[in-house]
Amino acid sequence: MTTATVTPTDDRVRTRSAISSTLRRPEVGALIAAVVVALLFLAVAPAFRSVGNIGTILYGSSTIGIMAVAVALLMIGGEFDLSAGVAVTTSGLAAAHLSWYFGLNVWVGVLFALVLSLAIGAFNGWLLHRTGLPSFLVTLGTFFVLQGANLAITRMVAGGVSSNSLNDIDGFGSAHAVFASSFDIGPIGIQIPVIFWIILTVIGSFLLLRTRYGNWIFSSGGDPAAARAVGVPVTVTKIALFMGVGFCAWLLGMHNLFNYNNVQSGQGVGNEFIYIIAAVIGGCLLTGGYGSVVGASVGALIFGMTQLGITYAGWDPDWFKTFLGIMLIAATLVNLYVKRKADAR
Amino acid sequence: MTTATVTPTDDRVRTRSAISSTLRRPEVGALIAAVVVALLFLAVAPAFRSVGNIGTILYGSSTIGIMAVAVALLMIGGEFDLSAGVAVTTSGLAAAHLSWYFGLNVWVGVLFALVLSLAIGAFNGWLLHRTGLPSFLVTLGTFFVLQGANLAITRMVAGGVSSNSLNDIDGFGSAHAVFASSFDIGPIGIQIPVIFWIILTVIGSFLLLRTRYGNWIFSSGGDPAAARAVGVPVTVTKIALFMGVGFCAWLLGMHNLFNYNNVQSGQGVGNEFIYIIAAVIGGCLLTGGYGSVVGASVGALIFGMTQLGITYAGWDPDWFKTFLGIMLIAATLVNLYVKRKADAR
Amino acid sequence: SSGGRETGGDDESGGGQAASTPKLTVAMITHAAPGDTFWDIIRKGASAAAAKDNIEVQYSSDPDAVKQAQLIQAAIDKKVDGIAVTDPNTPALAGVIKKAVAAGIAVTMFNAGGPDAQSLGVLGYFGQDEKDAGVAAGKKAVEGGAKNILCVIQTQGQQQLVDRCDGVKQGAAGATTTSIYVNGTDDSAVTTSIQAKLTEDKSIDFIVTLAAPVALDAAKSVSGSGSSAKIGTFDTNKELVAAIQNKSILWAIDQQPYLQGYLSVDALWLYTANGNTIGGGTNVATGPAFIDASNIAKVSKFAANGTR
Amino acid sequence: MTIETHASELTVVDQDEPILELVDVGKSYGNVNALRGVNLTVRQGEVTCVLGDNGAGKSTLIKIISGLHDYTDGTMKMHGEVRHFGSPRVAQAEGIATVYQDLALAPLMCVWRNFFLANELRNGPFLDIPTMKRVCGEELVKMGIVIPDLDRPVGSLSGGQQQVIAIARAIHFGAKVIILDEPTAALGVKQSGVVLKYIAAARDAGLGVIFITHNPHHAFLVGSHFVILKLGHVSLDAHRDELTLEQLTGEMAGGQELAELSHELRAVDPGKVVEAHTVAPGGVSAPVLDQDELSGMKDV
Amino acid sequence: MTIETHASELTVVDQDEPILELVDVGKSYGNVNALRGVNLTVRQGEVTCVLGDNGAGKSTLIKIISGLHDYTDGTMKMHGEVRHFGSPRVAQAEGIATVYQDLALAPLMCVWRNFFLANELRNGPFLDIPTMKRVCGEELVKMGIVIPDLDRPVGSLSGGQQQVIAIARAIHFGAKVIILDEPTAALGVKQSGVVLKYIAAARDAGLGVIFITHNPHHAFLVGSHFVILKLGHVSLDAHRDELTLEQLTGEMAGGQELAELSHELRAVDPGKVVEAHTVAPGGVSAPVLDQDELSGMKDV
Ligand SMILES: Nc1ncnc2c1ncn2[C@@H]1O[C@H](COP(=O)(O)OP(=O)(O)OP(=O)(O)O)[C@@H](O)[C@H]1O
Ligand SMILES: Nc1ncnc2c1ncn2[C@@H]1O[C@H](COP(=O)(O)OP(=O)(O)OP(=O)(O)O)[C@@H](O)[C@H]1O
Ligand SMILES: [Mg+2]
Ligand SMILES: [Mg+2]
Repeated sequence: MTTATVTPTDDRVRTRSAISSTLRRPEVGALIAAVVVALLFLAVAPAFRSVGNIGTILYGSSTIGIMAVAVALLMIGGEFDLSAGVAVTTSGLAAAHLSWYFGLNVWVGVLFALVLSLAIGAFNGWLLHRTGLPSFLVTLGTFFVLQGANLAITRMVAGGVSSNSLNDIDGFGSAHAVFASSFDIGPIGIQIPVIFWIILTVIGSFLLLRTRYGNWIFSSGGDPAAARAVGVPVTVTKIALFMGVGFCAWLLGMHNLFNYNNVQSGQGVGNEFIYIIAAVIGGCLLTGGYGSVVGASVGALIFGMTQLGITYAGWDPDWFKTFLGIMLIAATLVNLYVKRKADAR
Repeated sequence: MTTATVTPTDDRVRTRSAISSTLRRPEVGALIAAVVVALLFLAVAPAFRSVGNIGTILYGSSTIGIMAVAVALLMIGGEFDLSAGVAVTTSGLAAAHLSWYFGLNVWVGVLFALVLSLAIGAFNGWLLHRTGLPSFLVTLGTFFVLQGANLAITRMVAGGVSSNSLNDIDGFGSAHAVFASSFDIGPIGIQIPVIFWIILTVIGSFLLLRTRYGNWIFSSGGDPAAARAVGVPVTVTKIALFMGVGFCAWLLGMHNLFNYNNVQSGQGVGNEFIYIIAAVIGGCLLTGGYGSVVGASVGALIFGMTQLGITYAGWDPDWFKTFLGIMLIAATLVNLYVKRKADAR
Repeated sequence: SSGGRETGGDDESGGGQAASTPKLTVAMITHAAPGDTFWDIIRKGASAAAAKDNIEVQYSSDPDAVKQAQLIQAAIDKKVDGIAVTDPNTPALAGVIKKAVAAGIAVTMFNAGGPDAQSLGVLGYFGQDEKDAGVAAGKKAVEGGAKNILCVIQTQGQQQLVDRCDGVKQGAAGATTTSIYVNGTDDSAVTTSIQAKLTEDKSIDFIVTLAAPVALDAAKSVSGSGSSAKIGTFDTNKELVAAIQNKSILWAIDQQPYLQGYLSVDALWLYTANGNTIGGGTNVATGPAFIDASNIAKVSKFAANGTR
Repeated sequence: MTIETHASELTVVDQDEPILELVDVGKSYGNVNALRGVNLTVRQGEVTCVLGDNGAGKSTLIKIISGLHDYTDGTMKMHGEVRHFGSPRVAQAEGIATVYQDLALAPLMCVWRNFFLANELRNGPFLDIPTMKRVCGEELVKMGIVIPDLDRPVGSLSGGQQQVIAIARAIHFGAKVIILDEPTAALGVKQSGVVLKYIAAARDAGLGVIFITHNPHHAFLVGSHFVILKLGHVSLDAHRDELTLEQLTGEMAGGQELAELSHELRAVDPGKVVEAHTVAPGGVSAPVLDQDELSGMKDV
Repeated sequence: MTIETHASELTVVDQDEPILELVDVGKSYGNVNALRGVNLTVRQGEVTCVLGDNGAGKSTLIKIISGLHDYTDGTMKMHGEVRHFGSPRVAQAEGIATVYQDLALAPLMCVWRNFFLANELRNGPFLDIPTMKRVCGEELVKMGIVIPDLDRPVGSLSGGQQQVIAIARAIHFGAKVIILDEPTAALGVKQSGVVLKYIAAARDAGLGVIFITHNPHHAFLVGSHFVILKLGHVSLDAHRDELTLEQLTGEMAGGQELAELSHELRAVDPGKVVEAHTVAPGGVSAPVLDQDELSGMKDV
């Protein structure tokens, strides 16, 4: 036998061009969709073109995006968190009530809220593991429980349905600076949550793609039985993901508390779906095992842009939701289309 | 070799007792959970004990149950419908607007609404098939689109946010009799949706367990790729399931229209989750391929009982949602516990 | 620290002895979404009356008319002594309200449904007419020089809110009025949406919001967008009173929710204990009245208690 | 009771006309060209064996024939007519029944429901459950396995039991062409024998059979034609008259070394006792591959 | 770069003490008693072959050893100590690596991520991706398959390719005991040979190997001990010195008929031409089973 005919690789596989490999990444489709949406609004909404409004759009997107990062990681890990929306409110209320009721430095309340938020996340994960119920049900239970507790405890502690103002309590100034300050970059006013959002996206993305833990997340969502069988600590991974959602809920809760000075106990209901929508537009699979953190952040941006863009464009507000629905489906289809085209090259 | 030692069956398998086979059925656990919930409220809520109130409880449950039947079938078939809640409103509005605006016999409106509801269902299924997107996204799109359309069209046609009253339009009497009448059985006042609910449960259950189509539903949800590979028309099956949801939305929409004389354009938002919750409490898997129609109906009963029971018991309304969440998780755990115990026998 | 709860001092017992009449059970059923400050003030009024009258108030609410009807039915089933109910959608709720009246339960209405109260046979109605309030707001805005008014609706498809904005439009003769919808359960969404609208239409010089927390968010949007629009709002709460004091919000329409809650319960007691009807069965208007810089000092004292 | 069948007429086709003919068929999945220029003829009354290395494209080939994937090049003719089956359902209506390697059963559904999936027996509009259970039980017994409780979900059966159900189903409903993708891979000796006998029986009943396997012995026991795929190409297409078992084995990648392997392994004293060790990752040294093996491998 | 290993010390154990010992182990799934009174000893430096009919309980047995299921009766001892592994992670920490029959890989994850799952190589806190890709590619080449694009999701690979990845992984990270559940079922001739050589290599490196297969030839090539399961019982437990290949084959259900089968099928003229037919459901008549076969079957 001669070695002249030896081909070291399977010649049936064409190497992909760099561009088509790039296009196949789950976040790239979302990015292109974001560009399409932006172009559309640039064309139809004069106000959208003004550079100064970028700050508003980024801020609106960041309050979705901060949570979308954690929710996307959780979804890639194969679970949902329906309590994510009210958990933000719970966190804000906890900090406000503790500081106000006992007259403690607000940082004590902030820390307490962090512990509580992480504990709620851990509880969700633990209950999931213990009962074997789907996370839809478990976190739905938490959702209802927190919603009730937010209201009832606020009425008990603050005597109304919103937390009392913390302006004149020690530490308010520094907490406000940390969680709710803003600064200008040229003509663009940047609020601090935008920075949180970007940092979280970078960290989350690194975590997912460049650490061992990211591998565990993918496998826990993609095939938990197989993952467990090869020795991945699936339960621990999932509990940590729920705690990640708790952490982000705390961050956003603190922003809301210090930016708006108080928190209303009925807030946040329904936002959990917006986070999930952002993650899904960004390419995360509902069934787990696939997705991207950057994609979810871009999804949040698409959602934020669309929501504000419709207002900027001055379209009939009665049809607002209809426009929103069509734009979201269209953005997702662009994402899908890019991926399919890239796959076929 | 002698045939004396021949054992025709694998002796490792103990035949299950009739009782343990019964307990393994997905609806039985839900039934036991329903009994537990009922006993609890019988113990704590005096008003719950009065026979006359059974009518109220059944009625409250039926408005969930009618939809839960169709939603459960859809979930067993592996899909979601987030537009189910607003679709009810859309159906009612369509009938009301058409009859009122053109002064047509209400039955024309009723028929139009039926066609529209089925068309929305078919559209959902078709879009799912064409785009390959998950049903969560597709029906979320429909949800937003319908929500916007409900409001905008109502404001255009009726000039307000609710449909105009149909009392004095031809055919109102007969339509009211069909969709919104009530009668007494002894001390219990039965509203007609309760009858619809029972009939739908029986038909749905037969369809699922005793017809070819039921087999296709199970397989389309359990493993769509395998189902398609052996020749099950998966797409057709799913479109039909979406149309089934459309049909039930129409039925409930007509009841709402004729019982409450008008329909508010913002109604129904959020109810889609109650239907899903009922199906899940009743033992349907969110991932599809497993569940029971009777179970979903019992789930609706549990939800209805809990909701009214908390009111009957006069518990602190601030904690309402918390009680609800705990009861739902508890009911699901009872269901799961029964199934596990039965499986282990 | 200087802030926080004021320890010691008065508990909100209100003082006074409860009435010696037999204990009554009253169901209060509203169309509120849970956790709204406005409805909380109503509940406070109701509890104050209840404490005075030896009444147990069982509160429940659902914004969906179909479900509110079921709650009313449940109250009838429970054979309560009295029902205080809001009626945001008469065609839907008329049947069950009449049923309550027919069952011999004393029924009062408040906050919504005024025009239909008498035809339903209830003992009385306490509230403002939403449209009238809107008209008054519109007029007041134009008086202040408004040319282009933005009306912010925080929940889609609610007739009461639409009535208010329609009223504003009607009252604001000579000015244009547009409306937008915002997601009332999310402060940042409210803020950014209003801000976007202000940049889209730079000529907006007045914002009417339909709830106090939305007004506070609108104030943030105004400063964020560099607009000079002024703000007027429906309803008040503690923070709003402070905002009027520091002039970031111009005025608030006060429909006196505390009074609505108080009277609707107290009227039930008066009727049961003594056969009285307040206003002789005709509607009692609790508003609209304006709170602005001129009279804010009076109100702020009570607002701190959460009752204004 | 009605027994539904998609192809109820007994047709007698001219023996020389192949029922199915693939000409220069190619298929690519994105950047992978799984098949290139494949020619294949399936005749009724014959067993066509498809053999080949892992990843050679065997499953891809049969997925095209059974309508699961469409081909991207060439033509597929059935009864001389060019066809693109849009779905497996269409292919089945044409009389093609397939046992897939990986797609088989809905794991949460019980045994008899899976068996009759898409071919349900009915009594009026309703399922004829007693008959279905009986027939299903009988067919499984004929295949050599007894599953006492046909209401168990198939997901709880062993891998081989599941495979047998899939095979029994295809054979029971089989119409003109039966395709089996590695049917005996997960089966025990006895069940494998039964399946081979069934293949022969199907052939004798006049069906066209496509049988995919890695086992040249199995193939040679029942095959009429042999096709070997290599990297998506047909590297051998021969009638059994033109070939011996030894030649067939030799043609398969690694076939030559099979005999040597036995010697080599047997040479290592199987009774020998080695010192027990715990080995770190990568600690098991790769077997020494000789030059032949290496070059053979690089072809892959 | 740190290579993490769960059992890094090289231990030399007294040869006579078995590393793993199962005494009267039983396991029931609800109403199915999958295993009853099973005794099994695994020694390092030996290959223990587990054979048996479909559904005999082989996979159940190894799932118990690898910590996936707990046993319900009897005792399992490791190094003489009674153990209940709570999870596969615990079992792996003890040095047990397993290739499962059905649970293997996360289909949406790419090849190298699957290969290193739960054994990731790191560079500080971050994954050492270049090294992982290189090692993964090398290990696969050693197993005889070349996958040019290691970033492809494993779900898009052929059944055999996936199987090879799972095997390569277990062997690469293998510690004290390697368990392989029908590893060669989906493999081609060449890959099967490679796997058998690896098994021999692992044994020679001093590992304990449990090898499950339906192929007595494969088993006899590498096995030191043979255990045959029948309906959840151990029906044969013998050292290879006590047994010949023929005896082993004979002990397996259906083994006796294997030879006859060849004759029987060969007797049917394979070149014969039958008339083409379309056959209605149930139309393929079951092969005639002789008395022996029938009674054998009823034992199942
Ligand atoms: N869905 C898919 N997407 C991309 N590539 C695929 C897909 N399915 C198969 N392939 C590739 O096509 C080639 C042929 O695969 P196929 O499954 O047909 O092989 P096979 O001959 O059946 O192998 P085996 O004997 O292992 O089952 C392989 O290289 C495989 O990786
Ligand atoms: N999760 C489960 N629930 C119920 N029964 C099960 C479950 N898993 C396996 N069984 C049953 O236990 C018995 C043994 O199954 P097992 O998978 O161990 O067989 P096996 O020897 O590996 O067969 P094969 O050679 O076909 O893989 C079978 O009868 C099977 O139906
Ligand atoms: Mg294959
Ligand atoms: Mg097995």
